[in-house]
Amino acid sequence: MRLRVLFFGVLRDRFSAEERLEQFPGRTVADLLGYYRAVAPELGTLWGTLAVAVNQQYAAGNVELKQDDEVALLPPVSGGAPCVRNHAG
Amino acid sequence: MRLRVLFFGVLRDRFSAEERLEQFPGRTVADLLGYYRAVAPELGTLWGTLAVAVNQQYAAGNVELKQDDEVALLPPVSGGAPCVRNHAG
Amino acid sequence: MQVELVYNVIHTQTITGRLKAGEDGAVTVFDGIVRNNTKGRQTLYLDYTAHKSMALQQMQTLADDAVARFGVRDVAMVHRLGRLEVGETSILIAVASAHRGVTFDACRWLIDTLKKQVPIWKQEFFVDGAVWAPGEPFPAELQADSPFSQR
Amino acid sequence: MQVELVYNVIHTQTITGRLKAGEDGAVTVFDGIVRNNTKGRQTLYLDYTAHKSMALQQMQTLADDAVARFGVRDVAMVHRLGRLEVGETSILIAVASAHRGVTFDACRWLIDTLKKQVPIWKQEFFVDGAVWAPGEPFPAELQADSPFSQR
Repeated sequence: MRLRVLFFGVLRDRFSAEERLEQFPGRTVADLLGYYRAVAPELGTLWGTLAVAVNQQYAAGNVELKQDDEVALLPPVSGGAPCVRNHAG
Repeated sequence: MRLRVLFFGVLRDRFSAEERLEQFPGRTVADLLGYYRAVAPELGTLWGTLAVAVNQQYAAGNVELKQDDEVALLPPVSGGAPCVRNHAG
Repeated sequence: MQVELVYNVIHTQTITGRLKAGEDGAVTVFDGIVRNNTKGRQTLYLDYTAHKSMALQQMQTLADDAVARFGVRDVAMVHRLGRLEVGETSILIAVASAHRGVTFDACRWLIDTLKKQVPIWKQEFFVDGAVWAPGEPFPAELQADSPFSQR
Repeated sequence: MQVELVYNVIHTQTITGRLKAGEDGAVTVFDGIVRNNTKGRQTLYLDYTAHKSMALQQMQTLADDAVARFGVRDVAMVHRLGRLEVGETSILIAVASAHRGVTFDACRWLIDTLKKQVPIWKQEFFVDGAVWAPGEPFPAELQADSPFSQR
């Protein structure tokens, strides 16, 4: 199936902002994550921390993808106030 | 002894803002409260809710007064944000 | 540390702008404003009076205590006195620090404590008369005839 | 309810001024600002990017939830994107209501929740390079391969 895939945050260092995937061989969100993990295994543990949004909604691994879905790969977010992770603030 | 007595809040409806007490017959903060309570018994339960400041410091009933002290009679305070007493806010 | 009693409009942005420093990551601001009603009774305006020298001392002590207790970097606390119209700011408290948690905690502690012990009083004017706001009871240790206050 | 992503300077006073209504007695404001350092490393500037359509939807949902959960009257939430200098506001959250307790609670809940789930990312530029801020781990139910997320 055909998908529009968006990459954000640190993924932009490895992928372009947007990619059109003409022939995605899988079926679910988990399949898509596996597909890109195989493309960039060097990102290591980052793959286990991602969220995925399908058409702007957070989606679990077992969600089924449909033709022309927009799928966004989201690293842990860091908007808001500039606090470091391991602080009380 | 001679005292400068200041009145605030709802006490201003009954007393002037400032009063010079030339010959106060008592000794302590509690004596002074008793003196004014006798002057205006119609204020009723208000007398039991007051705080007293001697020279800008909160003072308990047993604090001894000295010549020329500034003594302020303070009803419950209501500064800050305009919230009513019996609300969560 | 800006601690003031003023008779004119409180300019939030000026105060918070002056407060911020490079190492701050968070500012929490409490803005207390004159409501258009009290228990459904329509407010025309308010009049705030204070025991000014004492109120300033108390506010300065609270600001110092907030820095010591919560470890925040700086505090601004400005209370307005005199006649205030509906919608105007009566008090502004701003707390700046590197991290946000303590700025929320300190800001809330400051307004809660100010309302109990800083000698400022509010008279409310309605279409049909005026009343002194009842106020919050003093903490027992501040009350003159409290059995707990035998210091 | 003002919920926005902007590329220019956030004007606190304009936003809070627009937010206030006659029945409000309290506004609590959280102002998140760009610090001059992260763990002691000197920051030159930041660059914020977002999944914009999704971030706006999420922020709107959070604002609606805050009103429902805390019973506050209104919320404004504005996040800035693009390049920000030290001392500039990256996020402003303002909550207005008749009473102050809920404005503190709602404001804090909004910034805490935004930081965990609104898709915005920050790249930090230092004198000696740039890094993507590590971010907060997603709540388990939002993570794609979490065992808790089998919805």
